[in-house]
Amino acid sequence: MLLLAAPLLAVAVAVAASALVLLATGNSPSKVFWVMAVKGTKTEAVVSMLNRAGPYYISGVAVAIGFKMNLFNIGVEGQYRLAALLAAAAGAAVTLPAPLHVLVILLVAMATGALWAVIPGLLKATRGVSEVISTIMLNAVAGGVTALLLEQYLKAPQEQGGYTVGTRPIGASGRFPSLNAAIAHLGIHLPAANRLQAYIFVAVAVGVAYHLLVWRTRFGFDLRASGSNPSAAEASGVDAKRMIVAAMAISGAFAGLVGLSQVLSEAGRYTSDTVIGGLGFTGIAVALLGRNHPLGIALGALLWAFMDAVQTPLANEGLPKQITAIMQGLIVLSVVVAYEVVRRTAARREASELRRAMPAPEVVRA
Amino acid sequence: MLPSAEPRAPGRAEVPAVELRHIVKRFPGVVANRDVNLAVQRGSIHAVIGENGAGKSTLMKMLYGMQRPDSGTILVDGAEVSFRSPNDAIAAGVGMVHQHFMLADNLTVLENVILGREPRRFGMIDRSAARRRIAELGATYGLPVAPDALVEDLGVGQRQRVEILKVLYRGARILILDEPTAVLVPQEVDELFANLSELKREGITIIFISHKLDEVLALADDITVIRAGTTVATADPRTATTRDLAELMVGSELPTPETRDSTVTTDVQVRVNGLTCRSAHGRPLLDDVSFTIHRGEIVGIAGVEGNGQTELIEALMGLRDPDAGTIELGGVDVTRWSTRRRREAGLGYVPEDRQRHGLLLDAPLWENEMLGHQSQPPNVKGPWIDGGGARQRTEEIVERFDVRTPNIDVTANALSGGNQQKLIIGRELMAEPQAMVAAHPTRGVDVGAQAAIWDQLRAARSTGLATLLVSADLQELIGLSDALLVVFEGRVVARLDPSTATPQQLGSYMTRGDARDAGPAA
Amino acid sequence: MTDVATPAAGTAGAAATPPNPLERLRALPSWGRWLLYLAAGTLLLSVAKQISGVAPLTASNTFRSALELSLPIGLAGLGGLWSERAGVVNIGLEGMMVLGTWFGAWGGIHFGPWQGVLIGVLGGAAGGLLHAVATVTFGVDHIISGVAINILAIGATNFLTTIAYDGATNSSPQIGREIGRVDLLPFLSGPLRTLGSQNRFFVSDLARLVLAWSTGISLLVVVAALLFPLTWWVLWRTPFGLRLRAVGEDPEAAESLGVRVYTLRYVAVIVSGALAGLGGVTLVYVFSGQFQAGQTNGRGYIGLAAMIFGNWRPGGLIAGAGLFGFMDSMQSQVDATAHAILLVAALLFAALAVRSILLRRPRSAAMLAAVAAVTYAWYATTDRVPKQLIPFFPHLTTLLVLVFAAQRLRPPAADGKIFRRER
Amino acid sequence: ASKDKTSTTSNGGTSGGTSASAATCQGKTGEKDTAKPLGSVGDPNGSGKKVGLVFDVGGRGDKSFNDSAYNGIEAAAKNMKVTIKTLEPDASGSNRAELMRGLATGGYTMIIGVGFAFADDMAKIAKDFPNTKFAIVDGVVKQPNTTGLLFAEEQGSFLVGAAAAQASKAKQVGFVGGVETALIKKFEAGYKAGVKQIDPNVKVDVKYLTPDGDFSGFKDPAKGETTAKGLYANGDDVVYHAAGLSGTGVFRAATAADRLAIGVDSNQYLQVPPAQQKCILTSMIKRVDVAVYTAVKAYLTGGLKGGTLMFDLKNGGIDFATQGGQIPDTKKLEDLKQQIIDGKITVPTT
Ligand SMILES: Nc1ncnc2c1ncn2[C@@H]1O[C@H](COP(=O)(O)OP(=O)(O)OP(=O)(O)O)[C@@H](O)[C@H]1O
Ligand SMILES: Nc1ncnc2c1ncn2[C@@H]1O[C@H](COP(=O)(O)OP(=O)(O)OP(=O)(O)O)[C@@H](O)[C@H]1O
Ligand SMILES: [Mg+2]
Ligand SMILES: [Mg+2]
Repeated sequence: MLLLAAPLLAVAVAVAASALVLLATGNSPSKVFWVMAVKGTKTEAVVSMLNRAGPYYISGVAVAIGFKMNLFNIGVEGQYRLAALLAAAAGAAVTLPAPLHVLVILLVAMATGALWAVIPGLLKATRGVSEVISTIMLNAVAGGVTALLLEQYLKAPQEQGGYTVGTRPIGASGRFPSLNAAIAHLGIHLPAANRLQAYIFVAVAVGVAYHLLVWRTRFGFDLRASGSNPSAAEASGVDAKRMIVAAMAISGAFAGLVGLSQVLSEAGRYTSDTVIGGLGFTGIAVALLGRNHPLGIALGALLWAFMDAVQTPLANEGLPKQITAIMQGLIVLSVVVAYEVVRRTAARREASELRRAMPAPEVVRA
Repeated sequence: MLPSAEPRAPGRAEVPAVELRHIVKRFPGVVANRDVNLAVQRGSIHAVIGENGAGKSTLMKMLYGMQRPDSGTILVDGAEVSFRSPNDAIAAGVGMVHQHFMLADNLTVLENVILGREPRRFGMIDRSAARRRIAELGATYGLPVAPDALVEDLGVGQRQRVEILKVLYRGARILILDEPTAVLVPQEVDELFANLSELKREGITIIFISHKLDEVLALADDITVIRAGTTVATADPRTATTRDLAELMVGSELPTPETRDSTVTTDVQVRVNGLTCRSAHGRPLLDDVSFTIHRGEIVGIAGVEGNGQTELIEALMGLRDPDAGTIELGGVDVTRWSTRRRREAGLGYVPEDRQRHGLLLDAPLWENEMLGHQSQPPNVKGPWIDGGGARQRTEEIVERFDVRTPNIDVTANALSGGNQQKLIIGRELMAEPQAMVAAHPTRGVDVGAQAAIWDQLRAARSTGLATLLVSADLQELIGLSDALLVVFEGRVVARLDPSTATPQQLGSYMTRGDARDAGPAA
Repeated sequence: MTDVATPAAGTAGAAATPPNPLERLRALPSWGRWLLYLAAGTLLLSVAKQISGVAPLTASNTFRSALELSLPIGLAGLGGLWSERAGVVNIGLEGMMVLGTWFGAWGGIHFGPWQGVLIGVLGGAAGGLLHAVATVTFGVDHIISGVAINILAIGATNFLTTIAYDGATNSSPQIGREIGRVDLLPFLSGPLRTLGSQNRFFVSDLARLVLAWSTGISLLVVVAALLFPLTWWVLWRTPFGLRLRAVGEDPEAAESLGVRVYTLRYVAVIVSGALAGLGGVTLVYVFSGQFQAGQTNGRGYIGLAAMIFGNWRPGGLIAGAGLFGFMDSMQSQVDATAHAILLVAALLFAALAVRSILLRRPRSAAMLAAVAAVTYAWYATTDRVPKQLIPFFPHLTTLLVLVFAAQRLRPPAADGKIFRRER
Repeated sequence: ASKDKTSTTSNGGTSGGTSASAATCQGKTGEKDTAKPLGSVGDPNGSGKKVGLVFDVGGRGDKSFNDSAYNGIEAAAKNMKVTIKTLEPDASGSNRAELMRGLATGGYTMIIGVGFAFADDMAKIAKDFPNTKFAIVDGVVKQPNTTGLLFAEEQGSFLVGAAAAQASKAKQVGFVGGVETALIKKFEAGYKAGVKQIDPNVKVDVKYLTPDGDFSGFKDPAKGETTAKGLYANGDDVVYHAAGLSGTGVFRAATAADRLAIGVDSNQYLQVPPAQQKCILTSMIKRVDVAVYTAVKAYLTGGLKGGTLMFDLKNGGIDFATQGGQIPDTKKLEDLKQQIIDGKITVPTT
């Protein structure tokens, strides 16, 4: 119960704090929150939220895998950009039956992400280079490599007067359909213009894979052990160096999937606008919000996506949409503070339980 | 600095240096101290004893201002004090050497000593003044240190010295020593005791906590026994025996690690041949070490810490690549095997630092049970973890090895040190290893738990386990081992028969690599 | 870079092996050593210029830009150094820097340049304070708090922009008034200029370096640059610094000696924010003259990387930030110059290889020599580099130096660990 | 001239040092805006029709692209009595489609997207809302209800290139592009051609701040300044920037080096602090306001029928600024302008 109360309380605190900010700046908090609550739960906003949550979730999982063994993969950013480009190019280059085509694209993305992430893994394992530095540096380099590849080898011939540089479009068999038709069977009819993307299933699959891998396999045990106590893990037979490389590879493989949502759904190709930047950093926040737990990350991703999605209705109403970014920051902080309070309470409880299980010594009175 | 010229009155009429009255301290869910009363005479050495978790350290931390009592009064030199921080205690002349070293590894000895009381010159640290003061103190009390050495490069004995210097530097007249001898070898203990006697002569009051009852009897002027958070008795060291003390502490008899009958067989289980490890600079850490362990045999390794024991353990466990030599396990050369493979081949491991190398403190007990055995049944099925199997095994361990815990889902850091150790011993023995490396299996464990662990090691031995026992406790080594090796500077300098070896003889080999004062080696 | 490279020898191994020339360097006072490295770096550039004939390699402008580009990164890194030396990981540097840019510009527009600097620094310090409250008082994971601060800072400054500057959503107006400039070596500048305009090997280059760093230099740059030695002095020479570092190494031990761990961490993290804020302020005052969203462009993270590169020491940090800034300055030049970077890099790796040989690290030396050779071959066989890659030369060089110059990173022992006072 | 150049480079081109062989800042300062207001008396009455506009990332206050679009739609609201709404996407531009969709469902019958980044999204949404008219600045969308508002940036760039070549004494000029997109390359191509037109011996140094995909190049003044400094130190005495907000750095570098710079999109002479005005040679003016205004007007008169509308020198959508009086030979430029309008000169786009 306390575990549920904590995030709720945290959101309430964040709302209160942002209300103060709004008041102080001459805005009406009630209006802003009314729009968030009413417009933010309308179909369009919910569809937008769900479409956004997928990539956030995958990015969160990619970061969380690193965190599980105290590796800080700031490099998701570069990994997904490069992966999205190569996967989109590969998808455009081949024509295969539908499920296979999609699978090939996803696999290319995962392989690319994994390979790019293995670089900092190897540098850390063999040369002791901090992955914080190397992933920051490689993010920048990935941008250059992506631009180079696109410009030199992968770009589609340009339309007259068009300035958008992108890969050639992926054939229909390689794309994800919108879910509107499917959920119409459930009685929910979305306007044609609001397409619910099927990519959310990839996110679900990633979540399931993450859970099974980390909590149900030997590998996952080794991973968590290395994160919890590296020297004990090593003494238990975990090869620390291989673990670093493996963890980075898996993190990168998931990261590779982050950027494909738009590519495989709406756009059907890679352009620098379809694959937006910053998802890697969002992933860090989302993973931290969700405490690296598969469901927690999902909640974090949805919350984050909600805050992003309500920017549109807020803007439409002429209200300060920037407040959502402030709220996001506040939520991250207040959620962890709330968790901390819960943690302390739980620890206290555990200690007293432990004490009760011990034989009680007699009280000596002077 | 002190009115040391004034002789200590033989009677006990004068005001005690420290008096604790009706001290109560609760932690969430735990009453660490309940109604503690203690009086320490000026210029005396006062021992405080009690089993693990009795509340000794907590009491001392309150006297040192690190924690505040819930109720009760503290008097120093007859005046009531209320310490809000160690600063206040230091100002009142109280100093404390903690149970666990309180030294910053990456700072120098000098920096550690002066921290918080830095001599200044033009706003800067006056290093030469500090150096002078440290040299002066070292000379006065026989505690020489190298002020510019990094603490991480020091051995435990030297660190202990730095800790005491820290306290003296602050001008302490009341010195608290919380288990100062736990990590020292006999020679170092002797040295320390000589220093303490010197301090006492200078008029300094010493409060001394130890689990080693012989020491207590040898050193203390007064003894107070704490049980379950309260003072239950005082004892006179001139008349009491270790047996009496143990009974006062735990209400039972003092155990001994006496080996009963030999179970040594002729099958060689472990064979180490010419094992050599060098440091990054080519200095030998292990130098041509060879020995065998038979099934049913315990081979003890004696040595001052830092003479190659750690490297030997690491090499055996596959945590360190030897530069030369071979290791055989059950007749198979495993020198190039990974740790995991050795573990799977039946090599058990009780690490010297249980929290650092043996446990996942924030994981539940049943996951800790898996650690080191996470690739073997009952913990796994194929690539998948078998939670049910692991939990069942954990329940068995808790049952058989008397691990005191409410359930197996609490995290490991909820257990007391002794219970953590029992869990580790349990998980290693339950896996039915062929051979085991046991490093300091009873370090920091109270007498009751110590006896239990000894029993279990002996029981495993009788079923054929080959054990390498590394310990700083000579009593334990002599009592448990079937054969004893002494290491010095990475070499095996003596092979002794524990039934004839004496602690003095061992100590002599350990400190000098030969046995000039000791009798002939076995 | 010495600190990165300081061999593990010195203690035990030194006696066993005969001393090498590099050991003798350690006898020098640290400022002397650093001047020597600076001269060596300049020499390397002189050689590269001599071979390639690319004048901008040692042009005044290159040195000046290198200084100015390193500064924001270095200040962010210095902020990281303060915080992490006290045991608090600060990934929020980027956000604190953003706060510095916004408040620096705002203060500059409304009150005047130096007031603007102060307000910007206070803005950064406020970010630091928030980080301190979260991590020290509430025991929040340092990374979470830092990430939250980065998000908050960007959101808050965007919001403030719309409020403060009617209609604009992303940038402020120009500040208008600038910070004064000074000549640090007024009497030497004449002769230096003469020397610099001649074409003597090394000497002229050195003259231009001194000139670029001493004439017509913004007072803000001078003040900011002085903070590096000041930090070193405070943290390594004063009782306060010893306590602060002790808190980062072992807070329990420090606490047990009456050192106020919480207070010191607060001070350190607030100073950290202030320094990162100053980094943002320099971006505003030295470069754009206004606030612009996204202007920091990841420099806070680069600063953090430079600090790690420098092994949590001011000297090493300067080396890291300087290397990055210099390469950044080089990549901004015309393509011929950018191509000559390859030669500079090759020489740099060759120099590091020689160092490794002297330190008797044959593997390292062989690898460095190989990298030097490959880089040189690249230089010799091409006359331009792919232009998409040029902007990433600083990143690649930083990475390669870390990979091939064997290092022994030593973060403060309690860095990132949450400390809770016993009570 | 080439001898002068070598001497400049060999002494390292001390920044701030003046060299007799390079153009320096000699402009006048403090001139007022001379642009004439949008619209004319004959403009139709929109009688409250709803027109929505979505800015490019960066939004209002950029004193360039977006502000110009805003001026256009604001003038349309004033002169033609349409109801307007302007929106701005989030920092990553991830909600462009949502904003347009919101306008379409909110009864806005004409929607303008500012920037080519809208192209892919607009193609989809135009299909979803066939009865709404769309217009995209700098882009082409193949839908019957979508009109592309294109500019002949190469023509304006050609003219400022010619001005640069005239002003350059060192016979060496520079170009700083913000992000290496196809659009900015068009600026580069026109500029180079203009330079060559005046003097084929003038060298053009080209630098981009970031590669395509990394849009930070449009908002990193520090990079802009360092890069421009590099160009000036290399001996270039005129630098043309097409780098958005990073251009402020270019102007600062020009002032510090006492050399000339060319602005972009709007008349940047009017935007820089007075101290920098004397270093603004000219600006390549791209009248996004005109394009937006014209599109609204066409919409009201039923003239918005898909395809593209081209804005160029001929219809005043593209121009160059003369404030500050620095252009050595304005007559020559007017002459070239006329030749382009007459089709006698065709400016390359790549
Ligand atoms: N900070 C704390 N929070 C909660 N419980 C504590 C804390 N410190 C000590 N305790 C509990 O108080 C009791 C007394 O602990 P203390 O450390 O004083 O024992 P001790 O007599 O020194 O034992 P040992 O011989 O093992 O050192 C134990 O149950 C311990 O778990
Ligand atoms: N080198 C020293 N040796 C002995 N006593 C010292 C030494 N340096 C300081 N003291 C004494 O210790 C006391 C406190 O010293 P100091 O002023 O350095 O600490 P503080 O002010 O309490 O700590 P802080 O600066 O953290 O507030 C003073 O009585 C001072 O005389
Ligand atoms: Mg204790
Ligand atoms: Mg003081």
